[in-house]
Amino acid sequence: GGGGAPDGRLRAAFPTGGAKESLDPHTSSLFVDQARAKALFDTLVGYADDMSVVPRLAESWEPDATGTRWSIRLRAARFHDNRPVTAEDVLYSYRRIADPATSSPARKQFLDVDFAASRARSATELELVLHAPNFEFPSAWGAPATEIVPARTSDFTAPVGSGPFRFGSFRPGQPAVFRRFDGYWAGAPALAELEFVPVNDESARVAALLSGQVHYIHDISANSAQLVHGDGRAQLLAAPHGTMQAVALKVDRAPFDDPRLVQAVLSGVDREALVSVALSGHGQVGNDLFGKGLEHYPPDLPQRERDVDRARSLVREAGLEGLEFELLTSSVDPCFESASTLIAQQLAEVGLRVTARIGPAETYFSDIRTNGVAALTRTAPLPLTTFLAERMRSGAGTNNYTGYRSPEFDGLFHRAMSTVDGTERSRLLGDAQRLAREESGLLVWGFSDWNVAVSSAVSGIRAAPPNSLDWARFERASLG
Amino acid sequence: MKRPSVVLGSVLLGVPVLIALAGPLLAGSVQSAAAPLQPPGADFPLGTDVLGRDVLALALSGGASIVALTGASLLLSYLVGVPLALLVANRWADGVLVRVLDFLLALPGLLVLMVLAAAGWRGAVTLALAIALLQLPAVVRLVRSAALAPGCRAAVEAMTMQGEPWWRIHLGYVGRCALGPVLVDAGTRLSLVLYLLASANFLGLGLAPSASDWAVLVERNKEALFLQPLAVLVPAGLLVSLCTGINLLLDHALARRDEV
Amino acid sequence: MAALVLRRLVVAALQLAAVAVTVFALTSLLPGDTAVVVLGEHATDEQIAVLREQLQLDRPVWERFLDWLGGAVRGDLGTSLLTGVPVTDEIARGFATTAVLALLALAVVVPLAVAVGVTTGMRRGSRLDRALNSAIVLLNSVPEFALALLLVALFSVHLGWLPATAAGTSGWALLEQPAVLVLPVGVLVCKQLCALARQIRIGVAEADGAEYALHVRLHGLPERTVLFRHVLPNGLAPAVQQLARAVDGLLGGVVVVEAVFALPGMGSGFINAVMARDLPAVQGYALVFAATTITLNLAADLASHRLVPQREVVT
Amino acid sequence: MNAPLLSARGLRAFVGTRSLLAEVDVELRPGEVTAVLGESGSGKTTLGLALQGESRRGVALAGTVELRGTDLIGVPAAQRRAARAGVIGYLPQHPAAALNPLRKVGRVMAELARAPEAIPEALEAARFDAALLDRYPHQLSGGQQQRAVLAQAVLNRPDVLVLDEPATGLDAITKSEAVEALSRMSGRGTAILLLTHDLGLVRRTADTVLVLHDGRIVERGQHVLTAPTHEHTRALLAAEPRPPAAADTEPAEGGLRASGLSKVAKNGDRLLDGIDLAVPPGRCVAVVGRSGSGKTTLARCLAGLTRPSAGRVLLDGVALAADVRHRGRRTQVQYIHQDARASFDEFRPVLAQIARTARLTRGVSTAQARTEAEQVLASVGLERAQADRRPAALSGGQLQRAAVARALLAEPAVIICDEITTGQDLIHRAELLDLLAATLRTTSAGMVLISHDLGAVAALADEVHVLDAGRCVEHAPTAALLARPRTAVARSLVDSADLARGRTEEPG
Ligand SMILES: Nc1ncnc2c1ncn2[C@@H]1O[C@H](COP(=O)(O)OP(=O)(O)OP(=O)(O)O)[C@@H](O)[C@H]1O
Ligand SMILES: Nc1ncnc2c1ncn2[C@@H]1O[C@H](COP(=O)(O)OP(=O)(O)OP(=O)(O)O)[C@@H](O)[C@H]1O
Ligand SMILES: [Mg+2]
Ligand SMILES: [Mg+2]
Repeated sequence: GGGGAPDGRLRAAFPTGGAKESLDPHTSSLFVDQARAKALFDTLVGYADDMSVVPRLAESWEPDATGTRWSIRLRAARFHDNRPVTAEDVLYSYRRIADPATSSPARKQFLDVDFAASRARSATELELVLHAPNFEFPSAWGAPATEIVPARTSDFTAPVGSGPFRFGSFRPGQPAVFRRFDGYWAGAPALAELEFVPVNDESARVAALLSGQVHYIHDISANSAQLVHGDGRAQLLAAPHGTMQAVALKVDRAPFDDPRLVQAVLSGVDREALVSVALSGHGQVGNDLFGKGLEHYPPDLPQRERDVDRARSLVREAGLEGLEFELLTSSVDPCFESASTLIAQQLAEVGLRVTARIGPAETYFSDIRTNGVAALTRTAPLPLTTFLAERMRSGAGTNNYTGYRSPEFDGLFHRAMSTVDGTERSRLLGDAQRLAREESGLLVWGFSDWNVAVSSAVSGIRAAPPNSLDWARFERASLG
Repeated sequence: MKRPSVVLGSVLLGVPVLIALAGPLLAGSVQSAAAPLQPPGADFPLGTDVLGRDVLALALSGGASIVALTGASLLLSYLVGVPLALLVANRWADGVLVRVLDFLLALPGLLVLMVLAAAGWRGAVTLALAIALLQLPAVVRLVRSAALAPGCRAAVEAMTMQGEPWWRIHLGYVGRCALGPVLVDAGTRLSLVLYLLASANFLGLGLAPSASDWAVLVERNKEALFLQPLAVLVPAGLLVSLCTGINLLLDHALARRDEV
Repeated sequence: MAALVLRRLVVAALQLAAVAVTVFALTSLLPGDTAVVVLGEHATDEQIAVLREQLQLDRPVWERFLDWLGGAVRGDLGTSLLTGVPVTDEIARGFATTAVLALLALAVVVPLAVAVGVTTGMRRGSRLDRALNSAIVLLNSVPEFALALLLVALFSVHLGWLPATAAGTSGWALLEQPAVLVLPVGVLVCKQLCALARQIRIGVAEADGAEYALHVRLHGLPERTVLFRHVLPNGLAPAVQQLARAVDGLLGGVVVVEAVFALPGMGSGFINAVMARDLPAVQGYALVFAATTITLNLAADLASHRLVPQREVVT
Repeated sequence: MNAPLLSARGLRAFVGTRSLLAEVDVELRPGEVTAVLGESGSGKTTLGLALQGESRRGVALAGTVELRGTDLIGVPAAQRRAARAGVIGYLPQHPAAALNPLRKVGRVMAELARAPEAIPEALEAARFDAALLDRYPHQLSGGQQQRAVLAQAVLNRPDVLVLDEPATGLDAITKSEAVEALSRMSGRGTAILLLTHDLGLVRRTADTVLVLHDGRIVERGQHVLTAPTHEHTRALLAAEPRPPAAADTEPAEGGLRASGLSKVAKNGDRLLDGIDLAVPPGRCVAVVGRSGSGKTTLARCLAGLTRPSAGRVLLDGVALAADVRHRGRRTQVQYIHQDARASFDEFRPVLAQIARTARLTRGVSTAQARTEAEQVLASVGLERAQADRRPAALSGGQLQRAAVARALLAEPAVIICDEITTGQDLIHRAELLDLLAATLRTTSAGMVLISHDLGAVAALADEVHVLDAGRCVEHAPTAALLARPRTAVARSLVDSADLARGRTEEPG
């Protein structure tokens, strides 16, 4: 096998998108893109494990009283070509992201920004102006694909960033090699080199790790995690509160427009069993709300337990005994198919006849927006407010998989976002979530652990949920 | 010829067939009732699979459908393909049909299956038909090539002059001459079709992915190969045994035919 | 002769055209489009609409097909919707990997199949025959992924003799790291061996009983010559067709092996293109596959006819 | 007398309990030509094979065959073949089967030759044209195939030569040349075993003669031809074709008519060149010519088995399709293949195959068809028990007769016989010719008789066409042609034929 890395090069295996990759951080959509962007670039803020923001390039920030005008002060940092990171660079980057032509996944975070009114006050100070009050705006600066690039950059074949590693070599679909950037503002990384190796198949990644070909493997299933766990040559890094696993019941159409049926399903599902089987126990039970463990998650919610009798009587009440419906599923997530099978089996005991229907993985999330009445879905950690804004609000459009529309919820959410006081904001968000929990049709049955694995030769990497600052941070890693 | 190959073949074929036929009567519940991927123990003699189902019960109940479906697709492709090849082989050798089949061969099968799944034709019958159709060109080409030399024999001429209908000459005599390669092909195509059927399940075609079919089980438990090997190896072993047994018996039958 | 070749070329062109139309139609029948796939899980309708317009996906299918066809006739297969790279470049990339695998596998499997086929065919019913036959049938019916994973587990993870994956190496560069290729080629050989060897076996067994074989043996011709010049060629027509299928399969990309060993070849390239509804790329791959298939079929037909010279009398 | 090269003692061959050879003792001595005579089915081919330690599938051997100190029967196949390789040369009765269809004959010859110089010598001895070396077997005529295999047999100057019906495919001229070559070889010390029906050949070459009857040697010695003692031998030597049926009736209208038939082979050779031929009902037209002159090609064109490059074939004034498969009634023109064995389905019993004709042409029941087939088979001297076997278990002559029976059963308008007497002893030959003559008389069938056997031609044919290199060089009534051949080819054919001498010469 490959053995250690005498040259101090850490090799990290990621699934990649083949030839469609680029190093443009603003269009990155896959985890490997994010990881590479993280190595080459930096963002204004990062997310802690609970998705609260922590300063990065932004040293400090403050809103005005209306929550529409934000002043940001940058820290002293340099790009790889030794130019300082300035307010102009930040404005350029955000404009570029908001430009529809860039087609950036982060564009929606900046839709409310009034770029005409925003400006750089000095090299290290800038002011961003919003059309509407938003006291959670800093979350936007840490979202994926919001990296700061030098102003006027449009070619990313050999990009220059301010991240811990500088560009070495890269071709789409092939390995990327980056080198240590000694001028990194947070201190130069320990590694001399970092290589991203494309390995799409999960079992191949595990084999590559165990045989010593690579040092870090991204994203492995619960079963592989178990395998790695039992092997002395590698170490499993499992971050709890990883990915939300849920069933979206479409409440805007029959039969789930009947709240009794929604309640029946919520009561009829055995979340414990799902976690122990579909996730092989590598996860936590959900409580029909996104964001367990994140900032603004309502405290002291009673856990929803399975109640077959209640479910059955609700079904009977609604006159829907023996109702047949299809539960859409696919192989997008390794646990989907087991989960759908189990849910079908559990709901059969409630008197509902559910058939799992496999859909094509590649278009799955767009298919379930419009098709069917019930579908499995999942969401990686992101700030709770982002989730509520994008998935629950009436205006959220297509990402609202359950078709939930509630003026009451919208009002609570809007009030929360315009509230200066953090505690009050949290309370309002909590109310909104309690409401959504009953009505939105989202059945969150669990949270799967987020598994990566590293070779035992690697130190300095800790388990962290995806999208968080510490996930895929190689600058602190070293090869022992 | 040499009894050992018959004995070995019969045992290898007999075990899976017996299980396929009688298994469903003996099998317990195939619902997921326990933790997934448990090693063999008192409750579950062969452990559980990724869905927490009893591997023993699954193995017992999962033979019939896959064997039937595979048998149906294979039979269909040979029932159509062999006559087609024999009747076409020496008539319009470069004819339209062969070109059409070549076109079919050149179509990516995966795409066809995906479109079927997307269009909602997901039933077992559709699947068997589709797979038979996808096998057809290869079967026809093989049979055709095996029939080339026998088709030129003086015996064929003599039968023609006797007034024997041409289809009878080709199906009967030429077909018999080409039987060896055809049976050998069928024997190896068997495993191809088995796994093709299984992977079609995961495109949403044919059997449900939660079905207890052997081939589906193998695919389903892929990732557990090292955690609970039995969940893969038991169904795979039954399939391997089935294929090996059939091939050995075919060999024996062919050798017997040549001896007489 | 020239007329025959010309005719076959015209027919081949028609077949390719038919494949192109059908594949285009089939791909367009699949739900979703590139815009949806590229933007993924969190896309908004607006983003999708923008991208659709950029990729010209809002134009009618037949219009796009005619465009594509116009280019294809001039030898321009268009650019991939997904990557913006010319389709030819993209295919060329995967082709190198696939070619290395296929050629190596063939270089092993053909002589091996001949050896096994001849050995077993000449000793039909013997213990050796039984053992070898059971072994190759067994290798053939073991699920490919299981075979690959078990080999990796044994030789890479457990013994550490061979690399588990190509880990980023691809294309012709693979030849500089032969160790990487041992396991994938091994799996391919195991899967292809059975059909080929068994066709050779039955051909040999049937030709071995023929009078001309006895005749040259009576003359004391060395057994090797009898085998390779007299017996083997006579049962070979079906094996040649089988070989064509094997080559076709290998050049069409071997999805499982490519996945398990992280070798980005034509198989995964095509699947990615289909998954992404990347019509130009799908078309490009389908055309290359179809051209391969048609060429191989032609070659196999010519070889088959060469193996049955007495056919000229019949026509 | 010198020591035998090969000696067989108590040689037996049997199938199950049926005996094909019983207690045969044979010794082959250097320089001596031993001829084995015997009626068709008497076991000659079986003996020829057994003397090499070989046997057909299903046939078991017992006894000893000693060749240079090795018992060919007692040892394993590989050892046996090593012992006899290059020592015994063998010409099988059906040479076509001994030629690999995929290999050009010259290539195989080169492989078999121990020394390259041996090839021209062998070609010369077998009268095989070196220009044909570059051909595949199917591109050779029946006689050429036979000579190709003969050339292989004599290639390495074997000590022992076993020749099974070596003269069947040869025209009279070639045959006389071959006789000389054989004599030369035996003069050099080769021991030759001739298995044949051809009395002329035996007379001219044999030093000693064995007579085989039902697998037993009933008589042996130098006297056999001149003073046979066994009654079977006498019967065998005496049988005679009847004198030709006088063609007194005027030829009827209609019948088969071919005009301007030409055939150009794929390689550009002209095999037939503008042949015209008329076969009125009830008449027999013979086609003679040297081996390779195009007789079979002509017959196949008539039968619709080979597509002529030009010309057409009419039956009763109606044009027949060039391809028999497109002809309205395919049974109208029956062609009996030169290689009778190849024309049978190897998997089915001969009787069943023959019965199909009746079933297909006349739609009779299967049982009725069998009965009819048995009757016709009986008329050519085949018993039901024999005909119920697969072709491989019948002798060459038996199959030839079965093929004739199959054609007759179709009650065709025209019957084309391609060398149907080559495998027959005199008794069966006479029987066969009688049957055909009767057919001509009693039905209105026309007949094309292709034969090197001018005796048969004389017995049956009304007129004769002489082919040479694909052209018809002479065309005359039989008697006229045999008496006064006009062209050189015809003359040499008639002259070389031991028409008068070979067949009718009285013993003594
Ligand atoms: N397919 C072919 N291609 C080229 N030449 C051929 C082919 N078939 C036959 N010939 C040649 O045509 C000539 C006539 O062959 P044909 O079989 O008609 O002869 P024949 O008169 O029947 O001879 P025989 O008495 O030996 O049977 C021969 O010289 C033969 O070599
Ligand atoms: N496998 C077999 N089973 C039964 N009978 C057989 C078998 N093989 C040959 N015979 C019979 O043995 C007898 C001798 O056959 P053989 O071929 O030796 O005759 P032959 O003397 O060469 O005749 P011909 O002159 O017609 O060639 C024939 O009657 C034949 O039918
Ligand atoms: Mg004989
Ligand atoms: Mg001839």
